[in-house]
Amino acid sequence: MPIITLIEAIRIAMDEELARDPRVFITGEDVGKRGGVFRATQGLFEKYGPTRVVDSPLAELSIVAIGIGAALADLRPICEIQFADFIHPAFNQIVNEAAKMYYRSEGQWRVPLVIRSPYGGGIGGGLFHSQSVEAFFTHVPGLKVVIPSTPYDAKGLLKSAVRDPNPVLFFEPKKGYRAIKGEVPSDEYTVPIGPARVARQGKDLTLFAYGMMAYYAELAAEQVARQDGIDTEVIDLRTLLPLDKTAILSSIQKTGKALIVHEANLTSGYGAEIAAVLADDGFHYLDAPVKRLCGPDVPGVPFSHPMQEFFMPNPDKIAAAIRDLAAY
Amino acid sequence: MPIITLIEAIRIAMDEELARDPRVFITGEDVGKRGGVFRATQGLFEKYGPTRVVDSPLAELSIVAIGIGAALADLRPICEIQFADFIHPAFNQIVNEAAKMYYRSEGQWRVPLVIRSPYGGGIGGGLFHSQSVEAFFTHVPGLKVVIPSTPYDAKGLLKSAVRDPNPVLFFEPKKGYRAIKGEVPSDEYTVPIGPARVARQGKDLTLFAYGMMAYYAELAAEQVARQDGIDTEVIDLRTLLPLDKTAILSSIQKTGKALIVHEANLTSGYGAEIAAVLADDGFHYLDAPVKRLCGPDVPGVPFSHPMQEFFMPNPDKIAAAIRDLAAY
Amino acid sequence: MQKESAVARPSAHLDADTLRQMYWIMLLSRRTDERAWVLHRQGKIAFHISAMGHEACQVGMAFAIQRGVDYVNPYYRDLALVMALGVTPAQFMVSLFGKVGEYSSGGRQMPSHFGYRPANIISGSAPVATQVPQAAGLAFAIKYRQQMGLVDANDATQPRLALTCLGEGSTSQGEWHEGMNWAGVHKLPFICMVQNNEYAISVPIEAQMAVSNVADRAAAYGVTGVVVDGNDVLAVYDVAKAAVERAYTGGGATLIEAKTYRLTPHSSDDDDRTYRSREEVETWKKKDPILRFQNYLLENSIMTQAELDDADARAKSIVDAAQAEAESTPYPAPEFALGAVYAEEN
Amino acid sequence: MQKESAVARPSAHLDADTLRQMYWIMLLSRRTDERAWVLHRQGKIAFHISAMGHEACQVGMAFAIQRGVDYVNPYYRDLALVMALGVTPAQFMVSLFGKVGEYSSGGRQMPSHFGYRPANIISGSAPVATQVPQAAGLAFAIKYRQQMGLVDANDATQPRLALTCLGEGSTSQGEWHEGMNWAGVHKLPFICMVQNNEYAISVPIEAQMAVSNVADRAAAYGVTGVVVDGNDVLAVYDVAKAAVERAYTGGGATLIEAKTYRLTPHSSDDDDRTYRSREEVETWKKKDPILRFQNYLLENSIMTQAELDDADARAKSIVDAAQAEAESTPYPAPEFALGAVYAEEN
Ligand SMILES: Cc1ncc(C[n+]2csc(CCOP(=O)(O)OP(=O)(O)O)c2C)c(N)n1
Ligand SMILES: Cc1ncc(C[n+]2csc(CCOP(=O)(O)OP(=O)(O)O)c2C)c(N)n1
Ligand SMILES: [Mg+2]
Ligand SMILES: [Mg+2]
Repeated sequence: MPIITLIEAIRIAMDEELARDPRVFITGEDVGKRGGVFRATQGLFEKYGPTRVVDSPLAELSIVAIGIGAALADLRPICEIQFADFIHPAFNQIVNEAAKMYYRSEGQWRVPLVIRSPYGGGIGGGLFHSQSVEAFFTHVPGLKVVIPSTPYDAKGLLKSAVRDPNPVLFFEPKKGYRAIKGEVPSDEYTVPIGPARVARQGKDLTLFAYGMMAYYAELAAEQVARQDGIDTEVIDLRTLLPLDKTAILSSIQKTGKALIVHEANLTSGYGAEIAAVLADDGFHYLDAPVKRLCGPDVPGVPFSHPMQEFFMPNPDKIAAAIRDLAAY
Repeated sequence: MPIITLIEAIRIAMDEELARDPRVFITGEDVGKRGGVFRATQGLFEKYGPTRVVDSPLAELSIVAIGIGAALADLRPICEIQFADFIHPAFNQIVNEAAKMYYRSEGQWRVPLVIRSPYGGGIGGGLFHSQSVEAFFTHVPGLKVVIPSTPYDAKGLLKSAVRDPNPVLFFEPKKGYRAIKGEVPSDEYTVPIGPARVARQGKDLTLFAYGMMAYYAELAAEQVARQDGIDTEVIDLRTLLPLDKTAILSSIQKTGKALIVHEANLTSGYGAEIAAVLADDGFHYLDAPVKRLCGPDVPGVPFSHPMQEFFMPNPDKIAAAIRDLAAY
Repeated sequence: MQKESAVARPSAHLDADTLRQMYWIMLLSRRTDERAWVLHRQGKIAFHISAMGHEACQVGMAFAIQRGVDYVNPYYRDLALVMALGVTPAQFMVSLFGKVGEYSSGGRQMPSHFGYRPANIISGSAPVATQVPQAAGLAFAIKYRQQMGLVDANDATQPRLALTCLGEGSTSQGEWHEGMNWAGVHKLPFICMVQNNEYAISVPIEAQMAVSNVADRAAAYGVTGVVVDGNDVLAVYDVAKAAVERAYTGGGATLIEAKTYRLTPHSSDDDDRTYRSREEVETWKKKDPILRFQNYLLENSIMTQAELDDADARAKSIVDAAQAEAESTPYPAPEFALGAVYAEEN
Repeated sequence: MQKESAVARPSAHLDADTLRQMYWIMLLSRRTDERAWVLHRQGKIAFHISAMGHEACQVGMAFAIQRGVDYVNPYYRDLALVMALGVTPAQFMVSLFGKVGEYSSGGRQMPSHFGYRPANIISGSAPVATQVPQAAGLAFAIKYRQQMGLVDANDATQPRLALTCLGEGSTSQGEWHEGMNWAGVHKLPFICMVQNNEYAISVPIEAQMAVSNVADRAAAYGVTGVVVDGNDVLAVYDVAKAAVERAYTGGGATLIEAKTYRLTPHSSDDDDRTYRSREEVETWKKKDPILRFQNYLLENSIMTQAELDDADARAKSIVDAAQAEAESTPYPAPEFALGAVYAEEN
């Protein structure tokens, strides 16, 4: 199987879906000739032309709303928001409109829409090119929220997202675009939206993560296994909404200890929901406090390198948190 | 002390602040001659004139952005968003702008802004006049989020909000506007933003709530005290961000059992953060799973009466949850 | 206007039957609307928002499109519009009560949050102007399908335009700007009708915008802008028909501003006496679009007074029946609140 | 244009000293900007976004306002503008490196996210157009203070207008629409300068809007709209001065569209060869606003070639020194990330 990067997997998924279904089209800023500022759509404009790969005006709410309208008309739009930090102007369209359309029309109207967006820090982007925005959307029933951490999952989940009859937010860890590589079959396959993935089996404690932090979590788990003999189970959540409660609970039943990692700031982050599930349904399995290792509660990831590194969780910080929890 | 309604307390707070400081002004849709669709600003246009009580165009992001600009210029705007459901168009201005201005300018620029908005269900408003949106904002450092449940607190906290040098989101339980009454001194006083309030002392379990649900929580606590001899402590959080961790932990230390109630749907709601704090710092005090009684995970509060009542937590449902937890 | 040539006035080609149908929809909407106010006063329903005064612009517009086929994203005031597209008084009445089987949302939404797939009426929400860029998206999809050869551009059984309506106040929203801009850039088969009734709840148009006509804003988007007397159903039909032709033939989008007035408070929650003088309201009552169309029909011998009276009696009995049906319909089961969150199949 | 009367051309009244100052700022911005590209090629800095090509419109605008007093909400391309307001090459260089004491954000923000309270430059973010309605808010506050009698409308030590800039692509945002609308409705002392360089990163203006001039959009807001050659610093000064007078005297807001071109890729992350032909870029290089102003200064004997050369040498040494200072400045402490989340005192 060829080894490719995360972003190549994403591009291939779009290419295959464009080829498969004439209803699929892409819109967003600079997705055309420029191939996207991260090059996720590179070559697709040349291959599919300006009808199907459409440079949008510089206006996110309309990118999403055009997508909603087109989805209502039974097309299959893939909307790119250039950075997750710029999704906020579209918040109303996502939360009040896309998420609620099916429910509010008692299923008469549906919105099979994909919104792709690179998220996360560690790339020198400062407060406005580093945001992790997932928790805003995991509070919104009617949406699905997906964050892949491997090229295999990225391709398979994105293809599932395009085929899903609901609005799917697909956040891509931009720091991993080229850093994360993995085997990806050239054949057609999909990865279902919903189930979490046991990225590493373990018995001492469970580490819950997603996106770039899931990648780091595996590295950290290997490190503590090697250096300290700690056997960490790593759950890559992959689909944040709907949440795979079963996976969470069956892991905690085994390990009794939980560490949750995300880049977004701690308070009211997605980790809180995992912790809340553990504190209720998982209460009896818990042998230790539920720990969260997250970005600090500041307004964003600072630009200046030392501050950025201070902000970001990384394999070393995760390993340290694993050690602390294992020693508990 | 006069007994007044929640909305009267809010109106009086604005009146007093307008009288106190010429930099204070109000803007929003229909706040002028109409006195607000809920009448929160009734009489203020007549008293302070069109310069200080300004009907805005029908455009929420600009209501907030004008507020931000005016606050940067050292005025003290009070912006009204007619229903919390309509705050989403302003999400970008609140999250990327107001919340981050102080941090991103290293304290050079500040945004002393109040955004008032009625929130919550149970008033026949359906999906778009019933929303509880607090959790979107409690994830945003740089903001303060306040939700009063008594007229006394409403007046005192709103006055503090107007005097606070930071952007404060002030959500008002609209179902309680006229239903909730209480004693409010005619003299000048403020209630500090930050500390939670022990609404009822108790020893068997702790109920965490805010806004309308804090009001219901007290009713439910009285009911179970009378009927079942269960002694519930009720913590009215009042300030959701920053969170009063000390109050949470000292109560759980005493009672060992926690029930969290909010109207917003469960997943990734504000209750998750409370549960997460309990599952970590409060772990050793816990004698039972941390329970959440929240709106179901559906896109909104339905209009039709039976469905609305099914959605909404109320004193009876809360009492039932208290009994279950107490029996644990 | 009577003097203009028939070429310039598509309404001159409307046959008497169609004119009577137009009148009938306006009347039926009005009578349904009036009954809703009565039900509210009786405490039987909690909320109503009215189309009274806006019937001419809505019906004139509706009759210019391929009804039930072209996409329509209405706003809450569009009762006469959706009735022209096939929503019945009984359906609307059930929505007022939030009863089981409610046609638009199963009772989940407040009344007048229209939506009805059989007539290609997109489900609407409350936040104003959100429907505008969505309608542009629907128009985009129409053009996309044609460009991809998935449909024939002249196939009248397929949607060939997207129409959306909103009030003048709602054009202050960024959503409106962004939707109009797409419509202009992509020359979309799109019509935006602004029903300018001079107020957004209590906020008068001077506090809303600094232009004399909302249609002046068309210049910002490279689309055709046109102002019309919104209380003259045939004048509206004329400009609407031109806009529809433009849309069908690749001529791009149109912004129609219909000047009108609401004859009631904003909604049953409103008291308009705080912000509108009674004289102003009375002046506009004299311009009631239904009376005006009645006069036209009488003067041009398209309907007799007896026929008008008969129509009124029919409308009343339909509304009576609708109310009875709604009142006797049960409420939905509480747990119905849990359904239809996610679509299962694509 | 030389033939127009001095009355119509405020720039005709500019004294030689001021003209030399204007040139100096343009030059200093350019040299700083060029050095930033070098630093990026050398791998010393991670990111730069350029004002090259835009200097004339920025400096012509800046010199028309009360610099350091009037409120300014710039955008990321406004290096020459903020330099005209007092930001130094050394300050900017420190921001390129994200070093300690960085003037705008303490190193928290990427470079070119300008903000500097001593010069009344509001801190900017990355999401485009957010600054526009904020600037309208600042202008609103100015008018409010005057109406409340808190300041004198003629007091030149107080802000008397708010100026904001953005690119033509950014006018597609709802934020822009809503800000312009407030400026129109309240007749605010507000200037919006659109620096139209024909592209939003790779997206050409035809895919962005269906109007010939961004200034055509002024008609939608009841404000004055004006188009100017953005590469002619004096022409810009002229229209800017008129807009400033309008703002200072209660005449309301102005939308200035300055037609220009960026001489570099969008930013150091961009490769513009995918979307701009080399011929097009070369054509515009010949219209370089700095060369053009040099010619003017020489032709009108305001500066000699020797003086121009001398200015260049001075600029180079200032930029050298700025770079040295920035390179020798330490990084901030990591924990500095935790500070300044909430203001403590009001
Ligand atoms: C985003 C949003 N903000 C506020 C409201 C509350 N609201 C409902 S209708 C309305 C006035 C609308 O005025 P206009 O657009 O002129 O339409 P009209 O009702 O006059 O037909 C307002 C403020 C809303 N529905 N949506
Ligand atoms: C809301 C938002 N979306 C996307 C971006 C990414 N972005 C940065 S600059 C830019 C293009 C801006 O073009 P224009 O407004 O014409 O200004 P120019 O850079 O050409 O001066 C884009 C898309 C952004 N900064 N903010
Ligand atoms: Mg109106
Ligand atoms: Mg540009």
